[in-house]
Amino acid sequence: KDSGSNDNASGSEGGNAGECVTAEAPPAPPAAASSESAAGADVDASKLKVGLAYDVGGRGDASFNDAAAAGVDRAVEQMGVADTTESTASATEDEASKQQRLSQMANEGFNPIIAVGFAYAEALKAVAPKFPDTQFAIVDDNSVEAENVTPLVFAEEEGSFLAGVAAVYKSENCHIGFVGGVDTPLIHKFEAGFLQGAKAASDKVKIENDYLTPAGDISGFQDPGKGNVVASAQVDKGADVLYHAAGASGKGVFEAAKSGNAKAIGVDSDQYNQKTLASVKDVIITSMIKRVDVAVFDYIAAVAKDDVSTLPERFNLEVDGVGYSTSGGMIDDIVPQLEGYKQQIVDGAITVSDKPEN
Amino acid sequence: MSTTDPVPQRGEPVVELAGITKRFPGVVANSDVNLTVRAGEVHALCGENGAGKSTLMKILYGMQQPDEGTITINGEQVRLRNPQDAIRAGIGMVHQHFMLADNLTVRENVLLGAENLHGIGKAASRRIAELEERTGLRADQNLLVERLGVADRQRVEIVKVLYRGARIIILDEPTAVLVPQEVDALFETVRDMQEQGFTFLFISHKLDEVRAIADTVTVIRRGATVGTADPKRISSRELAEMMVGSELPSPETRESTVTERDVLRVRDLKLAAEDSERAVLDDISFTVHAGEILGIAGVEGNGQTELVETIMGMRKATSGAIELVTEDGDRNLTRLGTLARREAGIGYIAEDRTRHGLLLNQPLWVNRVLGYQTRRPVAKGPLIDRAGAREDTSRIVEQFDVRTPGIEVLAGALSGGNQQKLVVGRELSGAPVLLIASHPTRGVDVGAQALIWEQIRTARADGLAVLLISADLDELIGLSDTIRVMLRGRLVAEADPRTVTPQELGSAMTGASTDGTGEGDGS
Amino acid sequence: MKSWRTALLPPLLAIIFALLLSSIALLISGADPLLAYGTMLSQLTEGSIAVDTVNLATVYYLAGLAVAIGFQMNLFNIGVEGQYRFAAIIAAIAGGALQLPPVLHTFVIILVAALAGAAYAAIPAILKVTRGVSEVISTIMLNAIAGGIIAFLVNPDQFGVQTGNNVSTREIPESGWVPGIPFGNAGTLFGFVFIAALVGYAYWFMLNRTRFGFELKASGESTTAASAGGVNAKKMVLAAMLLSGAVAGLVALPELLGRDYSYGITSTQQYGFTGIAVALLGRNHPAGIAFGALLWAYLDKSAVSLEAISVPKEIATIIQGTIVLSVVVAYEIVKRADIAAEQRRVGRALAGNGRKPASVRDGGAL
Amino acid sequence: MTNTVIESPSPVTGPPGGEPARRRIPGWARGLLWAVAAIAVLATASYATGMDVLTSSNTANTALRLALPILLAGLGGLWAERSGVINIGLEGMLILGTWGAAWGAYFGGSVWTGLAAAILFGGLGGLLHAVATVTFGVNHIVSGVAINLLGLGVTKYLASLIFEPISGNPRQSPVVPKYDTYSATFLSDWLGDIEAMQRVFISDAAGLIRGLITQVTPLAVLALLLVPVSYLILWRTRFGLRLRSCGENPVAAESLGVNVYLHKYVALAISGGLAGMGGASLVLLPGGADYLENQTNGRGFIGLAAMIFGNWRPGGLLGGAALFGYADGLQLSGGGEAVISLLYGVVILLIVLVVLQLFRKQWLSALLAAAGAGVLYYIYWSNDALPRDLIPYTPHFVTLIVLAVSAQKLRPPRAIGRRYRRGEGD
Ligand SMILES: Nc1ncnc2c1ncn2[C@@H]1O[C@H](COP(=O)(O)OP(=O)(O)OP(=O)(O)O)[C@@H](O)[C@H]1O
Ligand SMILES: Nc1ncnc2c1ncn2[C@@H]1O[C@H](COP(=O)(O)OP(=O)(O)OP(=O)(O)O)[C@@H](O)[C@H]1O
Ligand SMILES: [Mg+2]
Ligand SMILES: [Mg+2]
Repeated sequence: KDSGSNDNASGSEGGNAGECVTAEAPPAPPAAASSESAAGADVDASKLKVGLAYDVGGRGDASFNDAAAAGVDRAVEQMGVADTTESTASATEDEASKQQRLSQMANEGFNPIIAVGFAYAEALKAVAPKFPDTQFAIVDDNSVEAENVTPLVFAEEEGSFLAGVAAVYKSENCHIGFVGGVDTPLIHKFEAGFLQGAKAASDKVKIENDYLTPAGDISGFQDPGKGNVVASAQVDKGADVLYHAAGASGKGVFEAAKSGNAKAIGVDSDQYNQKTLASVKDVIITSMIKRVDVAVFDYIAAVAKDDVSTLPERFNLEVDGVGYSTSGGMIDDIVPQLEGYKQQIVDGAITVSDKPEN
Repeated sequence: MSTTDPVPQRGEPVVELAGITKRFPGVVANSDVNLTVRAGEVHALCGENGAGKSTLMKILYGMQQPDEGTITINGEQVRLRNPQDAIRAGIGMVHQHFMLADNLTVRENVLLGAENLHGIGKAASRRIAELEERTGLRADQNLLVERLGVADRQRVEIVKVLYRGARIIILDEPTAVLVPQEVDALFETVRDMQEQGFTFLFISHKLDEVRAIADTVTVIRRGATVGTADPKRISSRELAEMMVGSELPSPETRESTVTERDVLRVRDLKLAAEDSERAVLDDISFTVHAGEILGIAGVEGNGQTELVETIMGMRKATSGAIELVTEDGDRNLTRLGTLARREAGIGYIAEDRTRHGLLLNQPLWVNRVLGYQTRRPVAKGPLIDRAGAREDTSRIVEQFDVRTPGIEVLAGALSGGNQQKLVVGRELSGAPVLLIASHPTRGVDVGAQALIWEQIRTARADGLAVLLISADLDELIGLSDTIRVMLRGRLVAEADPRTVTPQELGSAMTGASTDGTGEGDGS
Repeated sequence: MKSWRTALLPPLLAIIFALLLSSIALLISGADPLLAYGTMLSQLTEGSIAVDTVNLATVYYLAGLAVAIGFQMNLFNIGVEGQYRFAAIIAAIAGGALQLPPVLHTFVIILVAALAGAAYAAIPAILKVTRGVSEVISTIMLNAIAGGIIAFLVNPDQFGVQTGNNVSTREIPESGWVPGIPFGNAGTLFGFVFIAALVGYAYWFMLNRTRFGFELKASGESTTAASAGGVNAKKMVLAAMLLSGAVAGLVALPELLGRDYSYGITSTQQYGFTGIAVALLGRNHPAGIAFGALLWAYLDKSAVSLEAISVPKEIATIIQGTIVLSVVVAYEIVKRADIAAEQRRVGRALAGNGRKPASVRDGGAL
Repeated sequence: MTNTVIESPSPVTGPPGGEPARRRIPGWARGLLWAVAAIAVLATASYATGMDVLTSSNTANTALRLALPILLAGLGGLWAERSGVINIGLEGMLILGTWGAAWGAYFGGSVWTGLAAAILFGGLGGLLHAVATVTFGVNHIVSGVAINLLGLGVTKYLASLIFEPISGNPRQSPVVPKYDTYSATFLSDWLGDIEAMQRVFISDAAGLIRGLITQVTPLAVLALLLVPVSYLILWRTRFGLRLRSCGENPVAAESLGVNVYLHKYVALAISGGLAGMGGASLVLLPGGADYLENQTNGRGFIGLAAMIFGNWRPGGLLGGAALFGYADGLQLSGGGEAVISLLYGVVILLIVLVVLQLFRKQWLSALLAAAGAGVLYYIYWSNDALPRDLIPYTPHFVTLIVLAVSAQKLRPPRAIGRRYRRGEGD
């Protein structure tokens, strides 16, 4: 029987952390109070009926759908939203079903209606003009140009940049890896930021970079087995910190990291605290957090105040729309460095590209 | 021996069927049939197609349940709910259509369902080898059944029955596909076993065979027993009259209508087996003249099927030429497809009507179109002329006495004889110059047989050339103007139908004689 | 010939049975079946559901026809899925790149789609007739590969355009669209509905009136009998597969030319598989397939409304599965009853004729 | 004129066209031959292109894991189709198996209860197929399609009913126990040494074998054992003989007292159970998912393809599953470069084919193969990476190419897909 895990990748030869790091980290700014959005503190949203249209996966997907749900839940709790409804897309439904979902909510008087996922972009383009008095928001897309549509987009690349930095700092072999779920522009942002961050911290780091499935084949987000194989291969090649943007397939990445004595970085939410990942949480050193919940909450608050123009154009590091988690305490030692890079990005000293080079 | 039951005394009744009635939707297959079979006898059953012989036997074998009536075996009344019951009662059946799984070995086919008797190991092999010896089967037990010829398949069927320790053996039309010598060998085996106390129920349409082997004959007509007779004291003609209430026809041709005009010329035809150099057809040359019926005799599997299919263009000849002479002059068919050959004026009665002749799930009139889909009156340009097809089908039904309630009936719902009449009618409708008739009356009862022969003869008188292949040597001798014998893919001998006997022909077909039937072969 | 009873009774029985079964499932999960069905029914008149149902059914209808053509020839074309997606991307790229006058533009796009579908179907067809590769395996493989080809072609490095986080082909100019019929608030009916109906009619005509259709059916029923009748089985395999592919090529067009105007990574998949179910439900008959497509589309559409009353929408999938199974079982039972009746009829007719024993004189023997 | 009567005339022992029975190599030896040939080709390619990953133990290990669900689904297909029933409902049974595995493992607390529940659930799917096809004579494909739909619908429904309250997610089960892995340490180390020596062929073979004996789960061993076990049962026992006879000629079987319905029912229950096991292998292996909606992702269909690929024989389908798993594992762990070097292997294969066909004087197919080899070699030579969108489909391409190259002499059971009714035979 194999004992718990293999110990061939033991870290003794890697020397102490930081050997990989070649660039000096920018100085950390003085600790600022975390801007946990205070927007809703005294807003009354009791007149609002919020509709939530999920993408495939829906509530409970431990990913962005779930985060959106959390945002609404908090709005109900703190601002007293009157009523909510939700509905989830199925993997094989046609465009008209998405339109139907949105129209149905609008007809039933829900306002605002939040569409979760860029897959709703086309549907929203068709539906929004028909309901000029209803406010819509769409997560992860800013291509819909309509008066009553508010885009809620994120600077995933900025958060991923910090993940790249953390990976370099925590890598013993100076070799890290990225596993993308599906080869789409959205995931490219994660990849691009991660790569740029890693290279900013070290000019000798080796980076493995793989996708599970090409664009259009969403099984890449649902196949932990494949994630495991790809991540194991990366570990075998020497990578010892893996960052994934692969939805449910990420579980396989964590397991590969665990059995290969490597570390991993989660995505979207604080995966260290996720129930379904309890068995592998000790390898999750941090997660790149995308605050869909904050964005949704802020959006509802803004609608309640009847002024959506106050919302940021992009939820980025500056507004804490993206960030990183420290649960588990495994990156406590490098928080100053990360804060330093963060400040540089916020200040504009570093611009993070949302497209991978080449 | 495998059976430990007391062997009933010779002459005692072993099977008594009393008042058996079996109804199928719309048909009464058996009505109040009574039959007594005595130990050690060969009891023949005769009757027209669809008279209910097979049904009766299936009832005895437990495959069908009678609606009324009782079955008594060895003096004990039994209920046979399934073949297993019948096997236990010592009954075995060789079916009209082989009940063999082609993709299994001889051994597996024999063992199937009887694994408990001798296990599936060495003991079983020994027992099978013993039975193979007794029945004259000389095939390796591990050979796939699909590699066997018909005679050997028949033997496998008998081995199967014996292996189960049957003492009462039903043979349903076992001789339909055998040549006389094979029939003789089969009868030899039957007689041997009869000596040892086996009882046989024997079904055949060939009345002389019945007279040759049977001790008793029971005639069934339209599901009911007509009577029982001693075949030694009754002539074939009388027997036939019992069966159909009428005279026995014979396939004789008298005045020759052969002309000098060539219709089909086949020269040096050669066909190699798939994936090998071995020739299935070698050096075949012959000519069929207008008004001539050229008969090809041969044991099944010697290349007749391939010859026909090569002439029809369903197989591609390796070398050689096929020419058809029509009113428009010579046409070289060698490179044409099947449809073009049909259009050139060939009619084709395939040997297996259900596989090659008919679409069983289509109405009769759709079947009329098959093979003629480019020609009037069933087609107009790229469209099918449905009215024309229906009309012409009605004509065939009328003219060829196809017994059917209508032309919208599915072809599969007709009895075999009526299906065959439809096929013959269709193939004679396109004003063909050449008719290729493979076993045109196989499994068809005497009445339908006579009709088909008559139609062929009439067409011949009008100048039709016919290439006739048949396993029924009486038919072959009676109809043909010339007979050629085919052996191992070659035409080895020629015989004159006016003088040759079936036995001589049979010898030539098996390669046993090089004399008597004309030029010999070299093998 | 066939009475309305034979044609309509089985599906009705099946639907009732499926509803009963689903009710049990609903009750277990604590939902009220009547409310659920009521909601599904009432949806029909609300918003654009009715029109959407017809629109979606158009897509399913084409997919069903494509599958049915293969079935006629005993070919199991699982590959409609890959063929329609391949054709969709090619047609979308071509349509977006071309500048042509209105009707011609549309026509060219349809032609390209049909050709592309046929071309993709040609691969399994050729593999089958030349190498004997089972079309079941090859089309399963090609379905997957089509996904890769689409990802490759739709990549902005090749022919794609990125809008937001989505990538798709360039939008087809208006001259290439098939205008729909607006019903105001009730939505817009795809103009392609009529083209699909035309295709359905052509399918029926081809199968029942033409020599080609006859040969196809004959070859499908019995390769051996057909080849003895001069029908080349290999040619028919090729023809059936190409034709099936060509119709499959049209599957995505109602949406592409009537609503989306571009094809991308979020475009719907799986229509090909639905087509199999729809074809089977419609028993390969053009009218039957239309019925199956409408039913299927309706169930899909009404499923969306179930969530509003917090009923698990998987119920719709369960209903669909149950219907497929119970429809065929019901057909089977009715068919058996019919065959028995037919046999009785034949038997009576023969008895009426006086099934006299064959006589030699009947045959007019010498 | 003489009347010669011949005692036992049976001049022909086979239909024309049938070859004089060629001497056949036993099945296991042919399998071994194929395996050696495959390793030889891979070793050459690996040596020539310098890509060790082609024959590394890691690749073999991954291949085995990826092949498992396919293998089990394929075996399920084998049992069903040998009894004469087409089973395209494998996908649905696989899905039922995934749900059952998670349910059994979570509530039973052990992987074995999970496996048992998976087999049970898959088996239920198989039985449903039996009721439809055997009892009601429904077209086998229709029933299969329906079962795929029902498998999906029912598991989704059950998951939202039972898993959601625990996992908070209707599409996922809570964490369930996983199988432990075992390694044959001594052997594995020894093979590891050989693998490291980098000797052509020997090291390659060592690498591949080593991958198969390290970190093995009991489920994998069980699945692999089921291949010979299936063979033995189907071809060497009376039950198997009866079952196969139902697929070849049910009427004949019936006439010999075989209960055809019963055998088909049993075969389909086993078929579903095996497919269910395939589902379990997605859920219960370390590194795998727990129950996750849509996780089977068409593997049932691939299993069916593997079975047809293997000509309805256990050894052949093992080959098909292995080929697919290998190509998939290679593409996932080695990426584009590895696939390129696999291309090199295919070129070698094609060249062998060209020589063989020239030898057999099959000019046309030799020419085609040569052209194919040329094209592939050009791709190999002119690229160092293939379009990355196509790489994930390497196993599909490989399967197609191998099928097109190897002459297809498929031999489905004779009565497959046909409706059979008791007492309707002639
Ligand atoms: N399974 C069945 N279902 C319905 N009718 C049947 C069935 N089997 C036989 N019949 C009917 O019973 C009649 C008797 O058939 P049977 O096969 O016993 O005839 P037969 O005497 O053996 O004829 P043949 O000489 O052609 O073999 C047939 O004409 C047919 O109408
Ligand atoms: N399995 C069956 N199901 C329904 N009807 C059958 C079946 N078998 C036979 N029949 C009926 O039997 C009749 C044909 O019987 P059968 O096959 O015995 O004819 P036949 O004259 O004996 O032909 P042949 O001698 O060529 O077998 C048809 O009318 C058909 O309706
Ligand atoms: Mg009969
Ligand atoms: Mg009979």
